[in-house]
Amino acid sequence: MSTTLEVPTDPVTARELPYLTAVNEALAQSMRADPDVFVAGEDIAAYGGVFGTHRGLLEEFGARRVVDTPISEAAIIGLATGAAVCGLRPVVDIMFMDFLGVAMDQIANQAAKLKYMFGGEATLPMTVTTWAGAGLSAAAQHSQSLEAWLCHVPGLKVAMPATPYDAKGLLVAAIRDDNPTFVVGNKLLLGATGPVPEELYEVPLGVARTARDGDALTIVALGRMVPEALAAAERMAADGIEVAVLDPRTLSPLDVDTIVSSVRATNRVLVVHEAVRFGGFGAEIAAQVQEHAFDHLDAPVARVGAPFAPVPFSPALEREYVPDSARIEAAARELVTRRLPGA
Amino acid sequence: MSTTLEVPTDPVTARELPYLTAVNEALAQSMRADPDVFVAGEDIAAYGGVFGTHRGLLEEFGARRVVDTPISEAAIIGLATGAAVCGLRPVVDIMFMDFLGVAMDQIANQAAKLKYMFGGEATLPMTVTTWAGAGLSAAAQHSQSLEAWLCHVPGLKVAMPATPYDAKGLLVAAIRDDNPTFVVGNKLLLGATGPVPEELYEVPLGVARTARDGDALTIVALGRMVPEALAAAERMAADGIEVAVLDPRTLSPLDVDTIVSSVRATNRVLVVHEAVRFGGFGAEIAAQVQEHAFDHLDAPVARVGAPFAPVPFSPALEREYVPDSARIEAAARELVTRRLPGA
Amino acid sequence: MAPSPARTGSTRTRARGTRSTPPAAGAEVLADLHRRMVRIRRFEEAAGRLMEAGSIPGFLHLYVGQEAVAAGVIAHLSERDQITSTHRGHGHLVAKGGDLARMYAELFGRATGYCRGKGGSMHVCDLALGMLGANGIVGGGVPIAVGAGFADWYRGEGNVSVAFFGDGASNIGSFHEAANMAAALKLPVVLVCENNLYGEFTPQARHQAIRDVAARAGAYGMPGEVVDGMDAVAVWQAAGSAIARARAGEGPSMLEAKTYRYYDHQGVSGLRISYRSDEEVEEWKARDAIAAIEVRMMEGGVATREQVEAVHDEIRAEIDAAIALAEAAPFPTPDDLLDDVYTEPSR
Amino acid sequence: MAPSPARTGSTRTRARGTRSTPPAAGAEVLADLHRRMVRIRRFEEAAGRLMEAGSIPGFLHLYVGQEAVAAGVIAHLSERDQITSTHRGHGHLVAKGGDLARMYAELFGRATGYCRGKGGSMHVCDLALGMLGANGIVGGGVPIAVGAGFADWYRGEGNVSVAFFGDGASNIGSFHEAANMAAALKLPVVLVCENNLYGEFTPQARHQAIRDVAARAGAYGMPGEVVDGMDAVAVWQAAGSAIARARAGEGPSMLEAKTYRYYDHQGVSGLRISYRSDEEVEEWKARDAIAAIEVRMMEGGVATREQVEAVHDEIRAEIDAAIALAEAAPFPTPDDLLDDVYTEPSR
Ligand SMILES: Cc1ncc(C[n+]2csc(CCOP(=O)(O)OP(=O)(O)O)c2C)c(N)n1
Ligand SMILES: Cc1ncc(C[n+]2csc(CCOP(=O)(O)OP(=O)(O)O)c2C)c(N)n1
Ligand SMILES: [Mg+2]
Ligand SMILES: [Mg+2]
Repeated sequence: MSTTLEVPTDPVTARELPYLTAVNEALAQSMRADPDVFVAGEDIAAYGGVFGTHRGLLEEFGARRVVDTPISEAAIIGLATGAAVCGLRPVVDIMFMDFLGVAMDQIANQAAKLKYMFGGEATLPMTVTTWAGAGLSAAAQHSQSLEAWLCHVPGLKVAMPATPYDAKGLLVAAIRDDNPTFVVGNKLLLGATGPVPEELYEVPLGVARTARDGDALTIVALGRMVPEALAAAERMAADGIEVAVLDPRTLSPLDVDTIVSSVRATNRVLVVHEAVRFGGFGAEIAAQVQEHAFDHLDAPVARVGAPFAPVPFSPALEREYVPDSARIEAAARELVTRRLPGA
Repeated sequence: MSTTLEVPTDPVTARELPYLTAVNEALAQSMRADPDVFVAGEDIAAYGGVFGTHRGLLEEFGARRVVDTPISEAAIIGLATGAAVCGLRPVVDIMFMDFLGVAMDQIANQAAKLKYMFGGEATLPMTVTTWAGAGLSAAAQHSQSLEAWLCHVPGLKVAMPATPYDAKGLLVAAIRDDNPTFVVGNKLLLGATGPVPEELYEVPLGVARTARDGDALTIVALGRMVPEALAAAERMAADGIEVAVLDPRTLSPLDVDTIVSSVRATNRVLVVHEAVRFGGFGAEIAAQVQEHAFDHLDAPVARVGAPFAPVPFSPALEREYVPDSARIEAAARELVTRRLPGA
Repeated sequence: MAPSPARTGSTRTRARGTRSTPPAAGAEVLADLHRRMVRIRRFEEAAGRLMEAGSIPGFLHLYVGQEAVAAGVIAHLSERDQITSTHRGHGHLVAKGGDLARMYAELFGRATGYCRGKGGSMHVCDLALGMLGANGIVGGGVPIAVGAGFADWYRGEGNVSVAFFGDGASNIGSFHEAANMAAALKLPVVLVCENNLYGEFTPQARHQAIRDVAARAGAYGMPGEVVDGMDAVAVWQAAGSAIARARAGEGPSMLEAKTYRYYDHQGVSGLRISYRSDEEVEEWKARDAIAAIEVRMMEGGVATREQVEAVHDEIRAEIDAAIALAEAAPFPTPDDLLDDVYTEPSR
Repeated sequence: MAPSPARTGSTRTRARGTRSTPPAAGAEVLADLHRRMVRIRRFEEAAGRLMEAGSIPGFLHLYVGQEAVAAGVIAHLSERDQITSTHRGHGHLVAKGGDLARMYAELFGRATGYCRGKGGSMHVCDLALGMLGANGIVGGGVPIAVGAGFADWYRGEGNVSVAFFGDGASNIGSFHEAANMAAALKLPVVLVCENNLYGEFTPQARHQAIRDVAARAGAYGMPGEVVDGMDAVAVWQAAGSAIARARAGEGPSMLEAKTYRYYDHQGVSGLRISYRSDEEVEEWKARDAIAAIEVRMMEGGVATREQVEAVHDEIRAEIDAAIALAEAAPFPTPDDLLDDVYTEPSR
């Protein structure tokens, strides 16, 4: 794609939109801007997507560019891959992130690797939207956050927008990017509102956002954990503890520099994601932070994530399972009170 | 399964066997010991497995217990899952670990989660053998080490034997374990020889092994990186630097205690795996080590892994890509010479 | 698409010589099918109400309209025969003799539920009854059924395994791999497609270029048959021969039942867009399987209207009792959260 | 299994009215098919020798024996038509006009290879020629071909996309999903099964319960045809009508060519066990496609023996030159290692 779109300078004057509408607008505006962009997925045409993300697209762009597919996630990724290699700019939807398993070969062995295996000859300007996250009593197969699988695959980019502003801007950037890029939305965020400029704009991939400044601790939070971390930070601020909250926005490539400079100032860091903690992407962040900011750390990098179990169905269990602002706050408070080694 | 088998007390008197034969013996002896054990996979019956791991099994146990399957990795895992739920003890083979992507849903959403989703009712005594690793100019789709995907999935166990002794013992343990367990072998290790007792024995899952003692540094190495780390350690020993080499043997569950106690003695740790470093399982080990041994670390936990690219074909590139003892040694020497913070 | 009896009930491909005239369904069979169907219907309608009332969290895919399929197939199975199910799985468990109180308790997320509250609607199961679980992944259960069928074959005790799946599911890779594997290994498996004409909101014609999913049977070298899924007796007859074939070691078969779900894909109503016409829904409801078998029973002198009503009353009472029991049950506690991830060694 | 001409060449299912008598193959067509086949054969035999001599690292799946399929299908395609290939992919790239020196260079792992040494035998490709790559994952290329076919359909310029796959690959999920999707979306795609009777070392009868993979076409609602894969003209004729159908917007078709690989699954020989009989190999070799077309050309007066020999000589020289060029080429350097993972913004 051509030039980077400007990031709007005055987001304050922007309209307030729900995350869902921001996604929808990113799709519609991208399709208006580029006739090579098409969308495909299960129930995204006539039905507008089970979450409503694709509403109105069929009516505006017609059945050639808004394509209902069979329930065939592997072929959906293959459809995107083949079309992208041939120069189109597909944006395909995998309804729940949990379904990645069905398509993992096409994702990791085909889309991600074609360019490299072909010595650079191929270009794969494709985007996959998918919907992660627990909290809806949707049980173990409809609630997962599997970004760690994708981040371990060279050739893919992975974004995880936490705000409506970023949902639009990162999706636009993904669509305009020439690499297979996953935009991992969160089902529980779809109703969250925030300022969203009307124009077509990009939030650049690979640039973290400082969601909140602070000096006592840095929380690096992914996706839906960003608002939870902010809530925890607010409560701590009431006690005079100012916590910085960083939102990497893109996990691969990861903006390590922004994280590390924050940690150099706060000397303590807590990494938070909704995914299972063990083997989660937080481990990579933790490993890099201690590597690059070792001499600045006053305490080990702490992590909050889901326990080592599938997502349970019963609300009575699920609320114990999914990390939230209370659990973040507890971990954060423990971290800021930890004494220095030897002190 | 019944009681734990004894770990042979005097492995020194054992025969020397290649890793390949150790695997074969584990399969044959397990089948002899338990009529519910069967093996299935692509070309494992008449052909004996493309790597020879299943040679002779068809002749001894017949076509009911040694089953050639179509090229259908998802159904191979499903075959194991359904048969295991019904009380058999399947040992299925996924020829190259790279093919996991094709079966990832059956692995992560079905086999791994059935027990939990069913509130504990199901038991899944199934084993998957699979073959990882680069170094054979097999290119990007036949050379990967994807253990990080599996380790992030609650419900699975993951073993990665580095010696013939462990190849037999861990595979026997996996077969006798009542959970879906992956035994990830390495293609380049198949010819490596070492002592292997004749009797049926288990190496318990979840117990790390100290492959070498040392006080200057702990190297935690996975799979084929264990012999590479040992080679690096030997060279450093010539300079009077004694490096401990730990082989976790099982990645999930991970024997954190053994790693942490070693680190408490050496104060420095290097984690090494063949997989891509970014988002690899080494990040989890690094994150846990700095968490549990923070006050003992004289340097950040370092990691050696493959760079962020698919595995290249040309030997000229592949040898630059795959971590080896030289790269391990370089990282290890850098780590032992790193000054203390503020020193 | 309107229901077209001419399209259903006809046999497409069939194994040569494996079957003669289907056995007639006697009074006992009719009563059995009727009772299974009514239990499903009442279970599901109550579940729908309970969801609307807020007692059931998460997703709920109701089986109402499709009862003849579960009843007609499962009537042939013992507890030693296995089934795998789908996201729309309550009907299969009810038909297999599931404990209704434990089912409701699971739907409510209670500790006494089939999955101790961990699974919910999409994962109800009863391994003791040979019900290997509903499944949240479309097509996810089919390979598992083949694995169960492998165990049956391995043990050679004449048990069979049945996989239920939808028209939409017939497009996913796992279905294909499993069907082919069952055929290649000649396993005692019956693949039952519940073709309710839609995968979610997408009509069959948009998701596949064939009319009969059973046309896929030939692709695997197994017999396939299309049956009227609104006629429990027809399903019972066709399933009987497929299951007998499997038990006899003659390998897998595919059975496609043309059927219809009365409610929305998920939940009861609240359709955002109307993807099917009211007429279509009404036409199918006019062929309701329960109403049809009741007419048949009454016209055949097998049961009086009062006897039929009595079944409904009895089941209603059973349902009420089950709901009451489930509603009184405790929720799981945080202590349960990390149980059941692994089987601990019994050493 | 002995080759049985009676089994091949016959049409199984065919779209009604899409085709009349196949066009006769004139002298030009015969010469073209012959040349394509000889180039593949000579390329592969040299590759086999080079591997045995140690110049080719990694895996090498030779196409020898199957030349009629690549030649007969690809003769209909322009550079704007796309193909996806398999692990046994050299023949497809040679037939599509691949640069032999760049192919050898890739097999040798040199910087001047098609993939700059990053892909090797299993990933040779030439996007400019519409060859979207060999593929190391069985069935991996089929969905990609459907994606390419989607792009053709999207642009409406009459281009088509062809997926080659093996008998073994027809059992994997991605094949099924892709075939169904091509049919549901009515894309200009042709699915060409090269049934060489084995998936690795497993005979077809053990991996599927059908004799003709083309029997699967009906499962997707597309026409399927079986053709003698040792007869380049027959393949050319059958492929011609499937491709014409796709170009005309009538949707996908499946073509199954019964064929045979002369060498081992991987490499040249060195079979650990004999999974096929010498007789079987000899019977198929007796029907060699190149020998057959040469007889046909000579008997038909289209070419003299000398002219035929001249083709061989010419191609031998071309091969020798390509090898020499490739052998002189440099290996990639460590600096190249991390190139080509991502497309950098051209901003
Ligand atoms: C692999 C996968 N893809 C998509 C979904 C979302 N989904 C749930 S039910 C369903 C439709 C299934 O259609 P069908 O198989 O016909 O069953 P029906 O709902 O009609 O009973 C879809 C797409 C899923 N659960 N799993
Ligand atoms: C998903 C996957 N499973 C298994 C393999 C290993 N493998 C490579 S080629 C092959 C046989 C393929 O058979 P077929 O499709 O008939 O092609 P042929 O080799 O006969 O040309 C197998 C099993 C693979 N590459 N990918
Ligand atoms: Mg349906
Ligand atoms: Mg083959």
